[in-house]
Amino acid sequence: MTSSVILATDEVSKSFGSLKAVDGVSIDVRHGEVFGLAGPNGAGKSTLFNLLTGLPIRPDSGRVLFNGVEIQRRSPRWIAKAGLKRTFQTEAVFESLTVRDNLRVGSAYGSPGRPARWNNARCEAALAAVELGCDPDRPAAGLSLLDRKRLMIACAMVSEPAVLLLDEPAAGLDPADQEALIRLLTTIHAGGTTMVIIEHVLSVLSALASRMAVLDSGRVIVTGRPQDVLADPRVVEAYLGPGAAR
Amino acid sequence: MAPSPSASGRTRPPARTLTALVLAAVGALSACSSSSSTTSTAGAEGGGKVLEIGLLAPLTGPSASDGLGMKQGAELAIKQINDAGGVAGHTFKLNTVDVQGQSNDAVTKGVQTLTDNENVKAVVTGYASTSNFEIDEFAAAEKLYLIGGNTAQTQGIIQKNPAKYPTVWSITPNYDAYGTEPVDLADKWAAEGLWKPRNKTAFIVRSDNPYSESIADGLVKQFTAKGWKIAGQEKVPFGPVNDWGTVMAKIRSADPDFIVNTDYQVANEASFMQQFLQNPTKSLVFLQYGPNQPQFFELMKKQADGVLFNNLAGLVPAENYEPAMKLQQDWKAAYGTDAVDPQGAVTYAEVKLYAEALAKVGDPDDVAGIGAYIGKSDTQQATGRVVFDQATHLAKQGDDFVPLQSFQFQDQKKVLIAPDKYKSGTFRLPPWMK
Amino acid sequence: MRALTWASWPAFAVVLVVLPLVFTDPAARLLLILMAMYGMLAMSWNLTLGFAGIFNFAQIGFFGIGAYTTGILVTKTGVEPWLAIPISGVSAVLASLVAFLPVLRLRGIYVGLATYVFSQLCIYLVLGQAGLTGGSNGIVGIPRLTLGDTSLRADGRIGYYYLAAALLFATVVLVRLIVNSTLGKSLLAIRDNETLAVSRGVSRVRQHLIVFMAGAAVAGVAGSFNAFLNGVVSTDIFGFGYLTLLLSMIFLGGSGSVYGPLIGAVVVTLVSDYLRDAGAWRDIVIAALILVVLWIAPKGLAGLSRQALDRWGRPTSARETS
Amino acid sequence: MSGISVILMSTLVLGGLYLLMAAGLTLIWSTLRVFNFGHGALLMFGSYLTWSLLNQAGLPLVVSILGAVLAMALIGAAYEFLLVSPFIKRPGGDMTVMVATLAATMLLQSGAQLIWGPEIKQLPQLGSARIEIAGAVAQGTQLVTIVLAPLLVGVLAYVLKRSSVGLAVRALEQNRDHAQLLGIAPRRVYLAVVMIAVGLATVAGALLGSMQFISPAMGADPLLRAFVVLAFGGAGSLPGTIAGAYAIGLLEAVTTYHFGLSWSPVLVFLAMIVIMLVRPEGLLRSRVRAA
Amino acid sequence: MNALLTVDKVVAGYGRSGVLRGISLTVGPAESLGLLGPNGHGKTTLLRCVSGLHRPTSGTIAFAGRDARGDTPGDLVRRGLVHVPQGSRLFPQLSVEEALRLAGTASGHGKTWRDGIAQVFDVFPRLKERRRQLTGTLSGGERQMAGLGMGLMARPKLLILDEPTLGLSPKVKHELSECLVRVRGEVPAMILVDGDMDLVLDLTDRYHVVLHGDVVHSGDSDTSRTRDEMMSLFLGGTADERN
Repeated sequence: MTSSVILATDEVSKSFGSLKAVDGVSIDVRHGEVFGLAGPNGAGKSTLFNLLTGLPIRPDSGRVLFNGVEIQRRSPRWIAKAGLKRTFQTEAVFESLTVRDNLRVGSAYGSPGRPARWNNARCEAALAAVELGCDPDRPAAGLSLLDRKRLMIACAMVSEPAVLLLDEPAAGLDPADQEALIRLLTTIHAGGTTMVIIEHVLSVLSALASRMAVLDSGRVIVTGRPQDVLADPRVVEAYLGPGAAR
Repeated sequence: MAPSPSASGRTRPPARTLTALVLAAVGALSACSSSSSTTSTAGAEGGGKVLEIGLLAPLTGPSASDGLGMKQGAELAIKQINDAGGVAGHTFKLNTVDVQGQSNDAVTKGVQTLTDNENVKAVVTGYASTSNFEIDEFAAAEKLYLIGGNTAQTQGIIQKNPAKYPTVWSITPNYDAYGTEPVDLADKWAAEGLWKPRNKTAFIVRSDNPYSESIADGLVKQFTAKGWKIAGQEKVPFGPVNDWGTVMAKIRSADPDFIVNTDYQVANEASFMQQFLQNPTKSLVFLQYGPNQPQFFELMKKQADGVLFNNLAGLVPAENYEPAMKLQQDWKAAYGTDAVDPQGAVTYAEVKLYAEALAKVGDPDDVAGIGAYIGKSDTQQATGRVVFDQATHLAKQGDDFVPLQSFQFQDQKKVLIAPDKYKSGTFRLPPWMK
Repeated sequence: MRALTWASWPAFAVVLVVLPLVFTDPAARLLLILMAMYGMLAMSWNLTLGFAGIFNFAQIGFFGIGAYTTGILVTKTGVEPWLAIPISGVSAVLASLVAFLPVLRLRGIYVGLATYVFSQLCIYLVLGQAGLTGGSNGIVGIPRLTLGDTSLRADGRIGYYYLAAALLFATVVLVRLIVNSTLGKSLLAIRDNETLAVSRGVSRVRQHLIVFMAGAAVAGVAGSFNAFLNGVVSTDIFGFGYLTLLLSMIFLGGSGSVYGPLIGAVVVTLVSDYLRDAGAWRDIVIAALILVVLWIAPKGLAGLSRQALDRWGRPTSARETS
Repeated sequence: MSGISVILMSTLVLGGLYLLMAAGLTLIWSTLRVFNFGHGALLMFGSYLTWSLLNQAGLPLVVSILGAVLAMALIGAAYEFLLVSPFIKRPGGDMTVMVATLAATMLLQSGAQLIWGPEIKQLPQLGSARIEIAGAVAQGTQLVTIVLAPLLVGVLAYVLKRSSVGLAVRALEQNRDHAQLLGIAPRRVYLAVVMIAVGLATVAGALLGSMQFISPAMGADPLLRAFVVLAFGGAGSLPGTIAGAYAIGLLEAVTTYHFGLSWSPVLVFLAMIVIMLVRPEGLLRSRVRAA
Repeated sequence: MNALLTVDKVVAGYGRSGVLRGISLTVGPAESLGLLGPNGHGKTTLLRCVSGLHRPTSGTIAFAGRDARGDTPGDLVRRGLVHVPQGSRLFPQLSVEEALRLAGTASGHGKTWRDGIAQVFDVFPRLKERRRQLTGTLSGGERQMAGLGMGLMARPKLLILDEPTLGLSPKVKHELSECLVRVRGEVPAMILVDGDMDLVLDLTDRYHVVLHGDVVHSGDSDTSRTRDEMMSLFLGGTADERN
């Protein structure tokens, strides 16, 4: 059981002044699964991602284990190279680079060990994997929102990460685009990539995740299968206020 | 080298930028070369009548007022020559290059500009760089170069092999006298009872440049030789010195009989004096060169009284010396003041000297002939009688050649107090010592 | 189009070879040499300033250190002059390691302050070590480069021209190589979004150090060239004059493009030569030129020419579809 | 004994001058996020204007200085309007603004040379008061500087602390978006800040032009020192700037006295680099903030 | 009806990503409107457009009968539209009293800011205790109070509150919601955005649910159906299915 855990946190905490953003959080993510992280605004989800990748902050206490190795003191670059890749809530791409060069940077610096030789075929494969059908030599700045998200994911995937951390991938997308994204993530997951997904909208998680944790005020309040978590009155209270669970 | 082959779709920018670049370069260069060719037609064909005389002068920067003087002197001489119908069928035109703060860079650019220009037959200057490195450049380019300042450097360069520099002559003499005269005069005044030294101590301020350093070294040697004590020395960086406060503090604690500041820049010397006068010691103050410039007096006015200074190259202000009196009149007519700029006197003399040589030799392209003629000449210029020393190419120094003139400001006037041959007044105790 | 690119390098080389044969006047040759030297400097500086977005003001320092290295080597040690050129590049690279220290910890304009002060410190150190550097006197009498028995100065400095042209060509190749490499892409990536770049495994410090050193090497070689060309070195080489001159070249030409600084170098050199006798007006014209370009064409002359060529070359551009 | 008093006097004069420069730079930096490389040139121009009003328009000295401060404040407004605001919002605008202010330096310096010529000028002493403490003398302009600089900046700091305008400036420094939502118009505040900063630089220029000389390049040195002050005191905090200015003045006076004028700048700059490396936020900043 | 605020078909975004897709809504002169919906769907952008911090790409916004599109935030504040933004960074180096005074003078109530502060202290007695403290050193709840107090200082006709309880612990949240009730009593009209649905429904007359940059659902704040809809929105599936 423990052997299949690829990424785990052990009582990780982080405070900003008087605010306990992450407060003794322990989760474990198993090989090959999609793990969901949910919770209302300000619950500490993105802060937890930052702590996992060391960017730009480190935990005040607690441990982060990746493949059984403590990484909470490692540099962000080391963590990235080790195979823990993340995306950001805002659809971040390198705007002054072309689509191709975005992927090239992701491949050249993100791969563990020596990067595989960069060529057209790899670029095309990466674009195909995220169903991004645009001209690879157009600047990334001009892409639509969904295509930027695709590119961001492709850019993380091109280095073949062991775990992909996705921070609110569906934010800002209309329902049709959201559907497309969920389909895409399902395909990527089917390829064997472990994923951790932050999502505010629980319905997206229930379509993707095998297990999930709900955070509120920096603490994990529930962990389990999505359908169980959604039924939990504490989750309803966390989302809709104290009166909602009545 | 080509961009990576995979980058098939975006190969345009380099090609286009390159085209644009080449177009721009060719267009612009053709414009520039046509402009330079227009100047060359003016002189090159059939011994055309207008010759250019190059002038290296610091027109901007801290020595700008010297530069202005150099320009005025050369312009006055050229105007007089042209008005008199020119020399050997040629008239002159001045081609001035700004050497800014005398930086090697600016001087180099100026030298390149002048040596590249065929029409420039001779180059004059008061001083250009601080090391006179440009002498080698002009010698290599076989251009006539008449120089004034930094004679220690000129001597150092030329005396190794005078034959290599047939076209370079300095109308200013050796500066050795700068390093001895103030000491000798002080002793003389003490002997005459005009002044009573308390303990025969001197404080010397020098600036980090060859001119100031060599004079300061000479003074230290002379003071020591004459039984004085050096109470202290202070070196300041070359360039603007704004706050003399700490130097003053050291001077006050040394309380010397005689203070010499060899930083020749007029602004530095004026601020030195102003700050000294805030809380003066009972010392004579000698300032190297700077007070010769009219600007020193403009800035200081009454505060200048009592300051001692000297000059090896300026106009000899003696009523009985005709070339100097004539220049003074002409200067007043041209520029409205009879305070002839010392650097102006130098460039004026240089242009006149060249004109005289050209008149004798005839062909402006016979640079070697003109150089040789100048080297053997013996003329009365406004700065004194100019005869060249063949070992150093410097003008000879002495009361009968180019005299070292010592001055003191008295009652808001510049009074010549030595040598006796020309002097118009005698040394007085400065007001702060009374 | 691809063929054109392939052809553009030989074409560039041919133009460089032919230019001095067209312009035989020594004054025009000197201008060509200066354009090439400033082009080198501006292009290499733009690697850090434009592409990497580092407020690097130490480039002038590297230029000066290269010049002083050459001056000291050839006048004090008798090193073979040609050898002094690469050594000067190396010494500038070593200096760049020191100047890089502030980049480790500081960001943005603070880097600018610290690196500017680095250049100023160079002046004071040179003045302080007068025995070695000649102090405010500078180093004079640097022997000229010769090839066999022929001085590079001969025949209107044609030797210096070809040396400058070769160095410029090499610089253009180097800059293009860097800009098109993954290193170049990663620099843009860091400039666009440092957090994202780091999360993709890019090390800011490492990439910036590489480009810093590459720029310094070119500047050091340019400094060495300058020392041989002029035969003198003095502290003005670290001064404000060069700083503003080169910055105006970079921003007039366009800091966002590879060739912009080269265009800027050509234009500013020509303008300042044309206004040589205009005294203070020269700086006024150049400054006004910079401001006008900054106002109307933020991407500089290179951006302008690209726009013009785009309009002219591809009237119905289908580049932006969304 | 006189060494100490001379150093102290020097510290007060130098510190006062740097303070007038650095306070303006700090204000501009903390509100507009711009390092104004043209500040030295503005000082120089203000100094020349004072000279012109005094010698060419024949006004009394104090009136000339006030007139120059007003005129320079207007030039400062144009400066903000033409050189800062067009660029500041562009991506990478901080570098563009910096280049624009460098170009402005070229313009002002060459302009001054054209208008007033290359020859140096000087303003008369401000008053003839004189004090002597243990062999160190301060008189005229020096004395005025010792008193006026901390007074002006102190008044400025007090105004920033107490007045509504000052509150607006500080609010804009701390949270631009929220400040706008309170009804503060940033452009107007920026304009006011630049005008005040240029006014202070003009006062510094008048003092400098009286203690030393007026020349086109006179601003370069004070600007460099002001940068060091910012690094020392932490850009963006006025109390830090005050402390930093006198600290640099002291450092300079001490090193000049003991190591000479040639080595003093080296030591000052080295100190600055070391401080920037060790405490990028400024040596004095956190302590002053905590107080 | 004479609406105080009219937002009509507003489209807006940052760079190339569209956030608002033609959203329309109105607020009456004495009305309180709640906005609900998950993060990243355009609520904050809408508020920034309304208060003039962000320029919409198209559509119209009118406040108090006048087109507000060209107005700066300052113009709007002086006309009575006051936006208390999300987050509680405030002005860390200003004291509570300074911040309140600033809010009064900057909004054009320079003469009467003292009275304003007295009123704010009535609403938030806690702020009176902390008047000399720098806002940067306040606790999260106190900082929110200071932000609300600054909003009140501008004497709003319409007060816009963006996530006032974000990141607060339940206890503090409870305390703040009592303050918000008092705030509601001080202002004629209000727009409230908050993650706590109960709070929003308690304090508002009507609500809109904003999804994907548009209003997808509206209703009166007292119907119990709201909860079911919100649950299905956030949690996926309806409450019935779960029971």
